[in-house]
This record gives sequence, C-alpha cells and structure tokens, in this order.
Amino acid sequence: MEFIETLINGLSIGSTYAMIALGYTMVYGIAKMLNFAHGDVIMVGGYMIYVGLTVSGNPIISFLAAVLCCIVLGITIEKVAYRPLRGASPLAVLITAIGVSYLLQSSAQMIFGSAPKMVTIADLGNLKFAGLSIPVYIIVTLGCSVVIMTALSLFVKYTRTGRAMIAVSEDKGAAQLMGINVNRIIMITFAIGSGLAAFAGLFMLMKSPSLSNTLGAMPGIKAFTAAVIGGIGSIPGAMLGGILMGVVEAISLTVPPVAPYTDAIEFIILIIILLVRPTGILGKKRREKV
Amino acid sequence: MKSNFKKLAAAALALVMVFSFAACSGGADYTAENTEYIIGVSGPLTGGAAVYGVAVQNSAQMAVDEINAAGGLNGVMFKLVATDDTHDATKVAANYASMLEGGMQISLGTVTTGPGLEYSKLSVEDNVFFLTPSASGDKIPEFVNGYQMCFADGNQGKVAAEYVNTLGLSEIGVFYKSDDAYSNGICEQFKDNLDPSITTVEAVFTGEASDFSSQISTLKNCSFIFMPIYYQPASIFMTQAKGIIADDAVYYGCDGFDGLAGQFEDFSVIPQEVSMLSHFDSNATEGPAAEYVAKYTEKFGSDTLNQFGASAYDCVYALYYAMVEAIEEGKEIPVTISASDLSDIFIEIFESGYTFSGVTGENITWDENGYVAKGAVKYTLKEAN
Amino acid sequence: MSKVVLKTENLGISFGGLKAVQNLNLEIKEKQLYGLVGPNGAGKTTVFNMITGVYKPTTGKFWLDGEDLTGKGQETINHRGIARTFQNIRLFNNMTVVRNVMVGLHNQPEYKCGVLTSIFRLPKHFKIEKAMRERAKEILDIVGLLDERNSLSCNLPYGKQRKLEIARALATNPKLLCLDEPAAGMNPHETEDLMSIVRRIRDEYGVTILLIEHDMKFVSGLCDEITVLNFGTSLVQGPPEVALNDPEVIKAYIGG
Amino acid sequence: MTKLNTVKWNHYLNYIVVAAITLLFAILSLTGFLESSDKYLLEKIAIAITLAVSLSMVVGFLGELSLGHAGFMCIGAYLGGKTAVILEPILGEWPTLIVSLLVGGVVAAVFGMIIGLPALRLRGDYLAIVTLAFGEIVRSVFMNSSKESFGGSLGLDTPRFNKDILFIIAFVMVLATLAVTQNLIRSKHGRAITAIRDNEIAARATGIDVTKYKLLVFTVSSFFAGIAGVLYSYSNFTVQSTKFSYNYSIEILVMVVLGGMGNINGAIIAAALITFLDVELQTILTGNLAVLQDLIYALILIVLVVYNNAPKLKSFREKYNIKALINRFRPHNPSKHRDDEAKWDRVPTKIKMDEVLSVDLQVSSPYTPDKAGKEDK
Repeated sequence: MEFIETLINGLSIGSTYAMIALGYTMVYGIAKMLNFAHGDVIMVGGYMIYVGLTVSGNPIISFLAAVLCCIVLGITIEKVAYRPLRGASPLAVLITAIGVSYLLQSSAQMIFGSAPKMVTIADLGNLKFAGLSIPVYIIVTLGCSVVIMTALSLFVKYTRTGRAMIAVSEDKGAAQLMGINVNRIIMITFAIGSGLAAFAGLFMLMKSPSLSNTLGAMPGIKAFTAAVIGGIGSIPGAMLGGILMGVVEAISLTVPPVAPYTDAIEFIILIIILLVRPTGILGKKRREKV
Repeated sequence: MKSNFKKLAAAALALVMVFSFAACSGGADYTAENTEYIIGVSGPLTGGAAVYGVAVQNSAQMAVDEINAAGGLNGVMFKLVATDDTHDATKVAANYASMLEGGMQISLGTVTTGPGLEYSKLSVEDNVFFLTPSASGDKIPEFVNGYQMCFADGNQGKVAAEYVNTLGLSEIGVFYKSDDAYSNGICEQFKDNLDPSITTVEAVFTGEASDFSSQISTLKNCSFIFMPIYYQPASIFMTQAKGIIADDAVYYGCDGFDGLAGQFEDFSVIPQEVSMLSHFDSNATEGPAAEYVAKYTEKFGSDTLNQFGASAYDCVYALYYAMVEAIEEGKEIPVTISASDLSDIFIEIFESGYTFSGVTGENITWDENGYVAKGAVKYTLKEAN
Repeated sequence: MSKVVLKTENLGISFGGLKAVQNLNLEIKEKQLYGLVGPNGAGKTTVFNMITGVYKPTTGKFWLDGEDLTGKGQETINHRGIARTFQNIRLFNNMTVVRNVMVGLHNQPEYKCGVLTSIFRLPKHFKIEKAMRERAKEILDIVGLLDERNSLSCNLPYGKQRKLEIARALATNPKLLCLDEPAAGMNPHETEDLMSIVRRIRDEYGVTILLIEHDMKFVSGLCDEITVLNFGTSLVQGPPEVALNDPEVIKAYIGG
Repeated sequence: MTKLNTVKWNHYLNYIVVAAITLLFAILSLTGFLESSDKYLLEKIAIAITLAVSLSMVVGFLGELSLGHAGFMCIGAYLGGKTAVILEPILGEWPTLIVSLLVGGVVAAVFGMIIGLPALRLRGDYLAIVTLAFGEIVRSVFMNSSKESFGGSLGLDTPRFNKDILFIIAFVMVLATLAVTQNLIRSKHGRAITAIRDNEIAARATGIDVTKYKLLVFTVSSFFAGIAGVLYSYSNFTVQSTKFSYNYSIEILVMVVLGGMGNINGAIIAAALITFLDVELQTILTGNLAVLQDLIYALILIVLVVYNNAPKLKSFREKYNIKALINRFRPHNPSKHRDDEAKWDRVPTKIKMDEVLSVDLQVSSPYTPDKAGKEDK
C-alpha cells in the first residue's frame, strides 16, 4: 500500500516533469537549441494564472489567458533573442537563452515583488479508493499529460505542419528547398513549447500553491534531464523520461538514508542510462556518414 | 572581427578599472567625511530568499526614517545601506568592503546565517560591531563584535525539544531542509535534547523543492510534526498535506514559520493546528508588535511581513538607544567616529547589562557572548478546525 | 612475385539485416594501383570503412602485410599503415594547409615528443616543430600545394582540398593508401594532374594504392587491377580492360 | 640552428601583459594603495580567469561542451580547504598553501579524467548534460557530508589567506594556467586536439589517439579548475556547496563564449570584465535597486552575444571596428605575410550540437523513410 502511494506520487511529480520535458524536446528537436529559458516561461505562466485569478476569479479563464500569454512570450523570445542568431554557433544561442532566463526572473521580481504569492486554483479534494487517499489533482495532471502527449504525437505525425516539423528537424536546408518556411515552423514550435509551459505552470500551482520567480528553475533542469533520459527529440521519450524521474524521486525521498541525495540519485541514473544508451532510452541512434 | 570588439571592451574595462582603483586613496579613515551615521546590512534582496532580505531592508529603513523624523541622535541623521548578497556567502566580502569603505559605522550584519559566518569573520578583523536581526547561526555570537536579536538556532532547537518532551508523545515527525544551515542547526539540537523515549520519523527536502507528496506520505501517520523550516516551504507542505495528514495533527515550527499566516488568503483552509516558537507575534492585536504590523502593512503590504523585519526594526532601535545610553554615560559619538571606536562603545554598553524593549520582546538583554535573552513564546498561529 | 600487402577473406558486413558487402576477397600486391569500381550503392565506401576500422566487419577477416587487423580501431589501423581520404572531404577546416599535413605527421616516430616536453618548452619541442614543418612542406610539394600552405584549408578550391587530403594521408607514412573518389568534381586537366601525382606517390614512396573512382578513364588509365562491386558482392576481378568489358559489368552499369 | 630558439613574442604577449598587471597591483598592494574591496575584486578576477582559461581548453579547443566546471572547482575547494585546515597548524602558512593547491588540483584532475571517459562515447548535448549532472552530484555529496568531514550544509570553515598577498598568488596561478594551456595548445599535441574538434573522424583516420587527447584535455582543464577552487577556499572563510551549482558552471561558460570560442585572450578579458561588472553591479545597486542587477546583466549579455554572433550584423561588425579604423590610416601590406602567420588559436570554431543528429548513413539505416517519420523527429 505504501509503495503504491509512493508510486502514485512519483507519477504525479513525473507528469509535471514530462510536461516541461515535452517543451524542451520539441524545441530541441526542431530548433536544435537548449532553451534554458523554458523553465522561466513556466514561471511567467504561473504569474499569469495568478494575475488572471486576481482579476477575473475564474480559474479557466485565467488559465487560458496564461496559455495565450506564454505563447506570445515564447514567440517574442524566439524572435528577439534566438532568431537573429540562426546560423551562428549554437553556444551563442545557449548564452542568450540564459540571458533571457535572468531577464524573466528579475522582471518577475520587479513586477510582483520578492514575496512568494499563494495561488489557490481550486481545491479538488482527495479520492478515497481501496484504502488509498489520492489527491484528485494528481489524477487530473496525469490524465492531462497523457492526452497532451498523444495529441502532440498525432499532430506531428498526421498534420502538414507536423510533418514539416519533422523535415525541419532532419535538415533545415533541405526543408527550405522543399518550400517549407523554416522560420514559421520554428515559431510554431516555440509557440507549442511555451503553451505546454503554461500547462506545466498550472500543474505546479495545483500541487504547490506558492509562486515565486524561481518556480521554474530546478524543475526546468530536472525536466531537461528527463528529456535527455528519454532521448531528446522524442515525444514519447520525454514522457517516459519524465515519469521515470518522478518515480525515482518519489521512491528515493521515502528512503531516509538516501533522501537527502535524491537529486544526486536522479543524475546518477541519467549518467548510467546515457552510458548504456548514448542517445537516451528512445533516442534514435544516428551515425555520421563517412 | 570579434576580437576587435573585445579589444574595445578591454580598453573600456582597463579605463574603468583604473578610475575605480584611482578613486580610492588608501588609508583606513573611511568615516572622516560622514555627515550621517551609516548603518550597513547585507542580505538577499534578490533570488530565492529575497523575501527575508527585503523585509529586513524595509523594516530597518522604516525604523531609520522614524528616528530621523524624530530628530535623529542629537540632530545627526542615520542612513541605511542595504547590499544584496543573494544568500551567497561569497558575495559578502565585496559587500562588506564596499560598505566599510563607504563609511559604514554600525552594522546589522547579514540577514541569513550562511553569509553571516563569513561576515562575522570579516568584521571581527576590523572590529565592526553588528547586531544581526536574523542570522541565527550558533557560531555568530561567539565573535566578540557579533550580537543577535533573534534566538540562536541551537537554543531554538533546545527550547522546542523541551516543550515537546512535556507533551507526552511517543512518536513525532520531523520535517526539515537538509541543505540549510538554519534548519540543520535547529534540528540537531532538537534531536539531542529530545526525550530518548520519543521516536522520530524524518522527512527532508533540499533546494527549492515544491512537491512534497513523498515526504507527506512518510509523515502521514504522525500526530505531531516539528518543522524547523522557513514559512514558504511550510505553506506548500501544509497545502499539499490537506486530507492526507490527520486533521487533528499539530504542525510546530520555529521562528521561520513567521509570515506563514500572510501566505494564505484564508488560513482556515489548513485544518491542522499550526503553532510556533517565536519572539514575534504577527497576529498581535495590541502592544508594540501590533503597532509595527500596522505601520509595516500600511507601507509595504503584508507580503513581506515576517519576524525578520520585526527583528530588524528592533535592531535599529536597539542600536539607537544604546547610542543614547552611551552618550548619557558621557561617551562622545561624533558623526565621523570610526567603526572600530563605535564598536568598542557598543560592546561596553551591551556587556554592561543593556536592556531593550521592542517589537520582539520586552526587557531584552544579551549575555557576555552575545546571545539574546528574551521570552520565547509558543504562539498558536491557528487552532485546529 | 611481389608480396601481398592487403588481403581480405570473405569480408562482409550487414546493417540491420541488409547485407551491404559480402564475401569480398581481395589481394592487393605491393606497389600495385588497385581500383574498386561499381555503381552507386554497391558498397565501395563500406569496404573502405571496414578496412580502415570505421566499421567492424560482421564476417571475414583482413590482413595488412600478414597482420590480422580485423576489428581493430581506426587509430590502430592507421598506425599499422593504412591511410585514407574521404569521399565527402574531411579536412581540419580551421587550420592552415601546412598544419593539416603536420597533424598527419603526428605519430611518426621521428617526431615523437611528450606532452610535458611541449608544456615546458624544452629545446626538443622547437626542434621537432621545425622538422615537422619542413617535412610537411616536402609533402605539400608533391601534391603541388606548397604555395597555399598558409591559407586556411577551408578556403582552398575543391580540387586542392582533395589533394590536401591525399597529402595528409601520405604524411602518416602508410603502406596502403586508400583514396575515395579522388577525382570527383575535378576537371579533365586537374584529373590528368592528379593521375601523375598518384603515380608519383606510388613510384617515389613505394606506397600501394587502393582507389574508388567513377571516372572510368581515370581507372583504366591508372590501375593495374580492379574489382567491380555490385550489390555488395564482387562481380569481376582483373585488369581494367578485361574487367570493364565483362558482360556482367556492363549489365550492372546499364541496369539489366 | 640559431633560428630554433627564436621566440615569437606575440605568442607571449598576453602572458607579459598579465604579468605586468600582476606586478603593478602587487606593488600597489604592498605599498598600501589598494583598498580591501580592490583586493577581493582582484582575487575574484584571478579565479574567474583561471576557470575561464581552463574551461576554454575543453570548450574552445577540444570542442566539447562542459556544464560541470563548477563541480571540479567544488572538489578543489573542499579538498584543498580541508587539507589547509589539517595542515596549517603543522606546516605553517606557505607550505600548506602549496600542498593544498596540489591536492585540490590533483584530485580534481582525477575526477576530470573520470568524467572524460563518457566524453569518449557521448557527444554534444549529451555530454553537456552528463557534465552538468556530475557537477550537481559532487555538490550534493559535499552538501550532505557530515559536520566533521566537510561541514555539510554549514560549509567548511577554511583559513583565509592574507588578503594582501592572496590575489598575487592567484595571479601567479593565472600565469601558470596560461602558460600550460598555451604551450599545450601551441604544440603538436594542441594540433591534435584542435584536429579532433574540427573533424573527429578524420582525426582518427589520421591516427590521432582521440581517447588519449580527450582525457588529457579534461584532466588538465579540471586540474586548473581544482586550483581555482583551492584559491576560492583561501579567499573565503567558509566553502559552501550551494555556490557550485550549474548556474556557476554556466557563468564560466558565458565568459568563454563571450571571449570568442578558442580565443584565450578573449576568455581572459571576458572573465575579468564579467567579474568586474558583477561585483560593481552588486555593490553599486543597493537597497531597492538591487533587483536591477540581474536585469542589467541579462540585457548586456543578450546584446553582446547578438551583436557578436548574429550573421546579419556581420557586415556591420566588419565595417565599424577598431581594426578597420586603424587600417584606414595604416595600409595593409600583404607582402609581409610570414610563414604560418594565420593565427590558429584565433580562428572561429563551432561546436556542432546537432552532430549526433546529422544524416543517417544511408546504407546502414535500419529506418525506411516512412518508418523514420513515425513519431520521433
């Protein structure tokens, strides 16, 4: 029974990671860049929900507003900070991403102050079931992330835009020659990634109502790790990696002697997995043509 | 072509550096040109712990403004300089040096414990007196120039354990932040002083974790949970524990809990009893604490209202009245007095049984080591529903 | 009868069920100019990748001067004496031409120099650097790139980049030099020039040369013996004029 | 033979400049002209330069992305600090300093070699995340150490060295780092390392021992990161592991990238500039202005990087810069081109992050085109 509860907790932590990891993986797969500012888009999403709730009082309206804001923010960041550097060294883009991350964090502190905000979205209560007490938000989060992952997979597989995304991720130059507007596709990717960040923001607030400007930093890194474990660039991989990380975290936290080392354990697992499978669990193995 | 830009930047850098180095003339007489008494403090004004630093900055500024409005010390005004260390000990040295070179004479030390140790060691070399509002590390008052307005961590842990021993429990939960000096400091003393017949169930977290479901699972059968942590993670824990930890359980924290009530729009959403060991009651309805709360809330809102600020407010006044007492005793405190000379005066005053009453307690005294002696009260922030 | 430099026996490799090359038997004799021809996708470059250690063969073995090198790493195989060029040029783009060749000289015993010798700038370091540079210039002279030695290799025209690859491979002092489509993208005049360079390398350095080429004029003008590959198997082996006129080969090229 | 020992002075220019600056400040310090805030700043700058130069070896010259440099520094800081705590009462100040520098550096180097091993198998981002993970693991281990061993969350109390002298020692270490790095890079071994960066497959085919050189670079680089860590522990009274998070690694990476990859002088200047900016912003923007620190830093970062790297601004950059200005007055003389004048450690380098994702080998690909498009991109 204990173990099942731990497992459910793990799934709950994991589905949030998965949601963030999906954003990372989409952007990485297509724009080939590590968007270190992704975690901070989540934070902005969180604040937008907070603002929406204060203004309208309606959780759904404020959430939709947050999604919209995040999408606009994602597109703006891409346009201002990343697009001018297309074709430059990927490391340069990495650095601007870090710059954007600092920028968002300090702007948030300037606007909303240093004190964390408490955001109560809706008290969904607990589900009592066979001796288990499971908070309903866990079920909501899990369900949402599975639905989103499936939708995203189908989108990429069956729509014109989705297939264009695959083409861009394989070879930007060739995609351009085939008449695909690469800039547009990358913009759409950022829009989707940032929209997902708003979802992640919602999930995190449902779980822990405290909102501060560092909300997205550590989950961002953990989710990035999750994306790499699953095989960066792969949508199911991001999901798998996220859930794996969450479960490991939950189990490790319940074992007292190793609990303080939880972060370390997650990273050790990452290293082991990468040593066995250098491109992650579901990552495609690529070879250079010789 | 990049490197050319670099050359330009380098030239600019060299120029700026030369100017900044040239600006300082050398010599230790930094206070010679002071026209006000300068109080310095280093605290986290940005980053994850900013809420504590900002509270200290706001409150100290409020106290300084009040003193100045009332005419300062014999007509000489005070000035507060608050530098940002983002809770990072390595930033303290630069802050300390720049404040000292900027004419700092009195200091509130640091806001948090980690940087506080660094600060103590730096300031003891120059003999700069500090009375820290909230750096509660046990080692800090060991420095001859260091005094605390808050309880030392070890003391809190001991007092908390003594209280728990009287409750007659057989098992309690302990939830703490394993990578935090404050949390560990209290926890250690707490466990050492706890009745050996009481078993403890422990759960820990690190960093800026925001999902405590696993820890809550571990602690779910405990009816009494000791939480020597700051209020932000505590609020998350309590929200997430709703419905899992029994409604009649008790959450018991230390002074870090203060500010918790302000976190919730409606504190009654937490079914359990929440109480704390503290020197400041933000729910006070009368007395100096209530006055402080009213003034602070009016100026800065309730977001950053916590005992850090209250303590800082007291610190400024305690220093002010100490100066007043010194002058009454016939000491001279010119506005250009050096930090070291002033420190000698302060140490003499504080060691000779100086008593202060303020927001965080009445008849506060300090022992020869610099540990504060004042009433620690168990405040019930919220009764069980 | 001169001795056999490279010998392969039943060499084959498959990728996920696809047999890219199978049962390849080659015998290349000392100072021979050996050609490997075949239509696109016949597995010629794969053969190169196997004998230079990029891929590990799934079946068969190969020997260089009688030493079994099957499954050895790229570096080891190079040390033993097989050097190669690449179909898609792989130069060290951020280095000057002369330094590209100096990298090739890196492992030659006469230029041995420990890391610490270099860090502490002992006299030996300077001596060796100078010697390496002189030697690199000599090699560049052979392929006719001496005048371009100080330009960045990525700024060279295509044909010269190919020649630089040959120079770099030659610098490793190989017994067997594998050239992957050395004349691709060259005009007839440049091809002529290249042919004489290849011959000169063979004659002056005594290097055995194995080459892949699509240009039949180049192959028949240069090679002593060729193997025609199709779908990973060897169709015909023999002197170019015989092998290229074989009906099977004509069928493979025209597509039967 | 006389030409053998001709020294290329321009190769040692940065060395001479740093040495001259060190001497200048040393004299200023010993004659009492420097405030302690200047000394702290100089210590920080020296530590930052050591870190940036050592990281640039991995990132700029070997072409691998490392996000765990702070981890090596952490090892150096804790082990060097601990050595100092134990030995200082026995050996006295100076011998302890030397021993702890060695201990910190060597242990960090050993770990560098260990972390170099995955570098043989992983490329690009995958290696980056492994190094990041390594840094976080190291931090976590020291964070949870017992009070007696490394102080745990309270941090390790270390002796602080005389601040009048420490920054001079730190700058001497900068010189040592610079000497080793430059001498290594400007030798046949450095050529092999840059060859691996430019084209690993070609380097292997040319017989370069890739394993050896990758490990060598990681070892040397982390040795100096360890040294920087020891210096750090000497410049603070406490070593706290919170400092060494991935954010700090990234801060070092920013210095290397801003300096221009594979450009040691650039890294030195960027390290000094960023540290200076950091400390100045921190001490100038006090009170309510503190929140502007990160904002200004971030804006400067973004503008600088975009200006330096944006392909569209290339013509602008080439038109308006100091060199163009100077050349207007001093005509360029192409006939002066000496043997091998091209500066090979100044050439732009690029890390191909997507190298692992480049086109499949057609023959070997187990993926048929329609299968490849299935779900993963």
